[in-house]
Amino acid sequence: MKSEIRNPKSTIGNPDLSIDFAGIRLKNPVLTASGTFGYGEEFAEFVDLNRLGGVIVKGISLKPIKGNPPPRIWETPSGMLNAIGLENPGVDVFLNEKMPYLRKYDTAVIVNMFGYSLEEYVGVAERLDGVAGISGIEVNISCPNVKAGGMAFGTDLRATFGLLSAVRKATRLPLIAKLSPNVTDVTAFAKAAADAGCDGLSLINTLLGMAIDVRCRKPRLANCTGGLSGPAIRPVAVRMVWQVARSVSLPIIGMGGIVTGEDALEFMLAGASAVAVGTANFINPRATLDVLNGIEGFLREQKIGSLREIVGKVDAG
Amino acid sequence: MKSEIRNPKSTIGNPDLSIDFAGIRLKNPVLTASGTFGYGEEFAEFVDLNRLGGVIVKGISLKPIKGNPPPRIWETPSGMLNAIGLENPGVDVFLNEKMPYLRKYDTAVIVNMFGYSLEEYVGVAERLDGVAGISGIEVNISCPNVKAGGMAFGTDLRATFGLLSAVRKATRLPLIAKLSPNVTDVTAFAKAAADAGCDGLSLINTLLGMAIDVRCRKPRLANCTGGLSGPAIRPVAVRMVWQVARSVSLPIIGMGGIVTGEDALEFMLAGASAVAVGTANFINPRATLDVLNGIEGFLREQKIGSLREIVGKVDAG
Amino acid sequence: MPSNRLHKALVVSHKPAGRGYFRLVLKAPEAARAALPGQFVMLRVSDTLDPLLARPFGISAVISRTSLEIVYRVVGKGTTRLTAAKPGQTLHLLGPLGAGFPQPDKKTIPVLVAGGSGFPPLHFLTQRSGARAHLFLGARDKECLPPAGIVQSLKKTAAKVHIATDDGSAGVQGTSTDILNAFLLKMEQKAHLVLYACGPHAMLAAVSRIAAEHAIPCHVSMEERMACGLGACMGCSVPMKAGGYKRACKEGPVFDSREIDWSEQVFLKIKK
Amino acid sequence: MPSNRLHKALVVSHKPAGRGYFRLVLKAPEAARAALPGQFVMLRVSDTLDPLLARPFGISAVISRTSLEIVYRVVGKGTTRLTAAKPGQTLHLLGPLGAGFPQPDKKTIPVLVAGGSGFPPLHFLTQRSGARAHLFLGARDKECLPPAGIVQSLKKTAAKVHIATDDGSAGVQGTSTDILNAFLLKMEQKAHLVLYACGPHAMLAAVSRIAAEHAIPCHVSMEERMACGLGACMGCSVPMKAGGYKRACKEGPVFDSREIDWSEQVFLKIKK
Ligand SMILES: Cc1cc2nc3c(=O)[nH]c(=O)nc-3n(C[C@H](O)[C@H](O)[C@H](O)COP(=O)(O)OP(=O)(O)OC[C@H]3O[C@@H](n4cnc5c(N)ncnc54)[C@H](O)[C@@H]3O)c2cc1C
Ligand SMILES: Cc1cc2nc3c(=O)[nH]c(=O)nc-3n(C[C@H](O)[C@H](O)[C@H](O)COP(=O)(O)OP(=O)(O)OC[C@H]3O[C@@H](n4cnc5c(N)ncnc54)[C@H](O)[C@@H]3O)c2cc1C
Ligand SMILES: Cc1cc2nc3c(=O)[nH]c(=O)nc-3n(C[C@H](O)[C@H](O)[C@H](O)COP(=O)(O)O)c2cc1C
Ligand SMILES: Cc1cc2nc3c(=O)[nH]c(=O)nc-3n(C[C@H](O)[C@H](O)[C@H](O)COP(=O)(O)O)c2cc1C
Ligand code: FES
Ligand code: FES
Repeated sequence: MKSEIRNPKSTIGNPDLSIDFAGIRLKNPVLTASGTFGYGEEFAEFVDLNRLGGVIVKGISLKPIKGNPPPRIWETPSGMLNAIGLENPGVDVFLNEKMPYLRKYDTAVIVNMFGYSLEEYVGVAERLDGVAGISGIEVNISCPNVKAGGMAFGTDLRATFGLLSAVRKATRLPLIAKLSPNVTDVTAFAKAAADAGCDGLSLINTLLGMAIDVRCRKPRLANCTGGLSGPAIRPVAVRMVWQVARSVSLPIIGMGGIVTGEDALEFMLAGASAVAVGTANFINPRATLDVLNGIEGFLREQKIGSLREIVGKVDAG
Repeated sequence: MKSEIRNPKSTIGNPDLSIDFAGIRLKNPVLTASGTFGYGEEFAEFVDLNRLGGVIVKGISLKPIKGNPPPRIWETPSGMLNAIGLENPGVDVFLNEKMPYLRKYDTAVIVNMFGYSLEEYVGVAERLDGVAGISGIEVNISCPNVKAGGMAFGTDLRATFGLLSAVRKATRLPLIAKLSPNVTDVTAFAKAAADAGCDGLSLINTLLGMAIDVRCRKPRLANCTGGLSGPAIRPVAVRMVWQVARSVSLPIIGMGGIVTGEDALEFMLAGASAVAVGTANFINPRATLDVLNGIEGFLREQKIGSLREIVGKVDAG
Repeated sequence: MPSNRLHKALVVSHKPAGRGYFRLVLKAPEAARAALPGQFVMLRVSDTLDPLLARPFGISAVISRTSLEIVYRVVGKGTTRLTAAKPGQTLHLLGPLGAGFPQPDKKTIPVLVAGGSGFPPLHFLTQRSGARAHLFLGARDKECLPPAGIVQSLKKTAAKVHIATDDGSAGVQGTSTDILNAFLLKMEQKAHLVLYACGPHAMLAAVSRIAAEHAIPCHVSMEERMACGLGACMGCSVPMKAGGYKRACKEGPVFDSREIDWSEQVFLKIKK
Repeated sequence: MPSNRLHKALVVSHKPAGRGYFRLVLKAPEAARAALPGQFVMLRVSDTLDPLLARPFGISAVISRTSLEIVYRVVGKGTTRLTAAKPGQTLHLLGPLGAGFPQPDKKTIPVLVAGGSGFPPLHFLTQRSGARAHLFLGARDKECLPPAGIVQSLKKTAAKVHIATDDGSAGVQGTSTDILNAFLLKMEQKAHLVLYACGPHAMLAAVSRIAAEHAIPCHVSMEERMACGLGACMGCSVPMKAGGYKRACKEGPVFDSREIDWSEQVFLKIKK
């Protein structure tokens, strides 16, 4: 289902930021990018989670994952590399220990998940299905960090379609496919997700990168390569959102280097109905609210009453 | 042919930086990235061209190209977008007006070229073949700026192989394929270039990106999308050079965000035999010499006598 | 390879000049000696990789044998960062760059038209040959005019300064092109008039139209985004009537207004 | 949602401290009040996007009810940039963060071992409970020791400061672990000794081995690369003997040395 901006005839004075995203009610379009906001609790000291459109939690798998050996991160010009290795406590611990906390808040909870096999993906989806307080599932088919992991699915069209079709059967929750940017034609993967019955798309995940310590002659990350995120990748992310929005009718969560409200608006003009703030949370724990206030301030300044007047409205000539 | 570092037993005191790259004699591994150094003349006021390993000139086509309407550039975090549209005076003007100037210098001249059809590529290659003072040809199969241009070739394996095979037949000059980073598996394209008989590889070209002016609601570039270059993309470039160096035996010219000698050494440790300085020339006209001095200083500091001890020597565990 | 255009310029003084502008005085002897009205410099606003590119600024005056004056408006990331530069520190300066205004000859009566933040090169031009110059300044309102100090200095050097604001808060009500047109209509003897204009593209297009109507030669200074400032990146193209493009940093920033394809300029341009 | 850990800290004073270090005094009342030895702060060194991430620094002292002291070594991009911070300006400070050293009890005789730039947290610890503390400092040579001012201050507060340098240019010739070991061997009564160590991983591994040999409890403060400092990015992992990892920024930076899997630490680590 296409995203719908709620009650369009809101007063200019205070713009209506709420939307229906793929069947998920969001009070505003600002979400948290998976893996950059923990399970919400880590940031509750700085951000009233009730003010967020939603929280996309750190990626969850069927069994707990230990993650990669350190070093796991490295700073790059206007960005960072990470090879966390999808460390997470597993779906059971998540449901028993993290969800109860998140349920206390009036915000959408979107669970990012992954597996090392189609069966594991399906297994997690089944466990999440129908759990109170979960608004939707974001399927990470694209995490570039784990050799055995997402990459294989996210960069192979048939595997992507097969995986998402199977996950689709396993849950009635709104299903969002998170696409990999490390492909020749991202629109083909967006179409595959649509054909598989997904309700929405998230893009982009990190670009595969590498950095080397020239004195030690070793990679900066124990895993050799890692995912590049942050403002450095924003132009690539905006381009991919724009391409996908023009080729598929699914609503899009845009992400990749968003630091300010204007950054977020670039994604929305390119065609994203919602946005996720990632790496920016690390440099400013209140980044999500700054982005939200930036969007609201811009709508006021421009006398725009509803996001419907923004989403996909770039004039590409 | 694999790159060979010349007379390895040079004295530590002053390291030997000269190499044979794909049959081209380079007095040092520092080149200029196509399109960022004009035809050399623009920078001769700041850089003694005799000190450079070589000059890779702005892309040349069979007929003059007008280029894209402005605006053509936009700054991004630690990078820039460009959509120049391959503006150039054409191969005849290049040979008659630019080559005579470049011939005056004792530096390798590598001619970057492209076309809008296989025939045009071949046509340019034929015109360049055997011209005095030209050391090699760099084939741009990857420029993301022109819809009708390189992209089609550089992101399709069979088209890439067909194109490079045809160009190979048209010239005896050392042939360097410049690969596009906008692909799922860059090593497959590297292999195609090797199979087509290329002597070396250049990577990376720019990543396809986009930026939007949220107030005008228009792309920052008249062309909508453009090529992302600069330090922002370095981690992606180093990763691709590393992947290709491990999978193909052709020598590599590494480029993408090189600003300092250490940046260059990252590429060489990853497997590049030579490097090209691009966007950095814009922020510092002497960047090529800074990179050269940085490499030389590092070799001295580390008591390394020859580049052979560096190229591909990253310890990836 | 000694270059006389790449300098570590010493910040001699750097102060707010009013109306959102800063006045920056840089010590760069070779540049000061060589500078001509209409030429510009590329200034790196920081040594970090963000902002990455140098920023182009017109030379607003040569205030001593060794120092240049830049007057810039704080509009975004780079100029905001630049305001942090303290006297005593150095900035990487590349210049003087580009082709300046053709030197007015003895007989010439220069007619200068400045819009937005386009006045600095014209301020420099009045310094060099302003005695008989008529200068036209236009802005939305008083607060959008050049800094008071600059207007004063222009009034001192130029024969006359004509001011127009859309809301009439300063000078007459209207646009700089309105009063320019009125001024030219009143003139019988136009033989020695030469127009020099710098400002937003729309204004330059209007000025060049007026110039054509009155058959007066017109030189416009074009502000384009620039990466290298040296003619290498091809990023600063200005569309030509004859077809193709010329580089604002090399063949320009000053062009004969008749050369430029204003249609493309005005309608394809996307710039704040 | 009032947070008491995100502060705009005022730079009160900022001066070179010698031996490649700077001393930075920041006014951040809530942070100063809450700070405990072994805790750290994340400091943004600039508002630009390069360098992007905040930098972690241990709290070296609380010098008033309202101010913290940071002592940092200039080693790269971020610390170089930080040196430009001027008194009067503010820096984004997040903290105090992490779990500090367990408070020594009355009977405890703290034995502190500092290597490299690891002394600041131990300096803070001696401030709070150093009267009976023995402090061991080791370095390649004299110039690699902590700044003279810090060494003085340590000598004032601690019971004794033991110094070793590889080349003997200060203190005895050898490593901090050599003299630590000798010191412990001489001691009959080890019942109340507790080790507190901060420095390079290799040194911490050696110290924890010595602690094990002498059956002395040992708390080590781990310096890991950090992005968020809040336990969210999972970037600062320290491998545990029990398997898996703990976060230096949340469960740490101080750990019981017996918890840590030193094999992985020492052999997998890649850090300058
Ligand atoms: C030849 C020339 C002379 C100039 N002289 C002056 C002067 O004397 N005083 C003055 O105040 N301004 C002058 N400008 C405009 C000045 O360069 C811009 O205001 C400045 O680059 C804005 O940078 P920013 O990062 O603050 O703005 P941002 O909008 O953040 O800049 C983003 C990017 O767009 C470019 N850009 C933005 N506005 C302009 C513009 N108007 N022209 C060209 N590039 C732009 C920037 O260089 C940067 O690459 C001149 C421009 C040119 C080309
Ligand atoms: C808990 C903790 C407390 C610290 N306390 C102090 C202190 O009191 N005094 C002091 O001088 N230094 C301290 N450090 C080390 C300090 O954080 C680094 O020296 C600093 O981050 C280097 O930044 P840079 O940009 O100058 O160096 P660069 O090498 O350019 O930094 C590149 C990246 O690596 C990271 N990095 C580099 N060295 C280290 C390191 N040793 N530990 C963690 N990350 C590193 C940087 O944060 C940055 O992300 C501490 C580190 C941690 C984790
Ligand atoms: C430290 C870190 C951990 C991440 N973990 C995940 C994850 O578990 N699952 C996932 O789908 N994406 C993960 N991502 C990708 C982000 O969700 C986001 O797609 C990417 O970082 C781009 O956004 P940004 O530039 O704003 O960070 C992670 C990113 C970072 C930096
Ligand atoms: C303004 C500009 C023009 C370019 N023109 C060409 C070109 O004509 N042919 C080509 O193969 N690459 C071209 N490139 C790509 C560069 O040669 C280089 O591959 C890329 O910019 C990455 O290197 P960098 O980050 O150091 O700039 C151009 C890049 C820029 C920024
Ligand atoms: S700015 Fe590079 S060619 Fe003009
Ligand atoms: S620094 Fe992010 S979890 Fe520790």
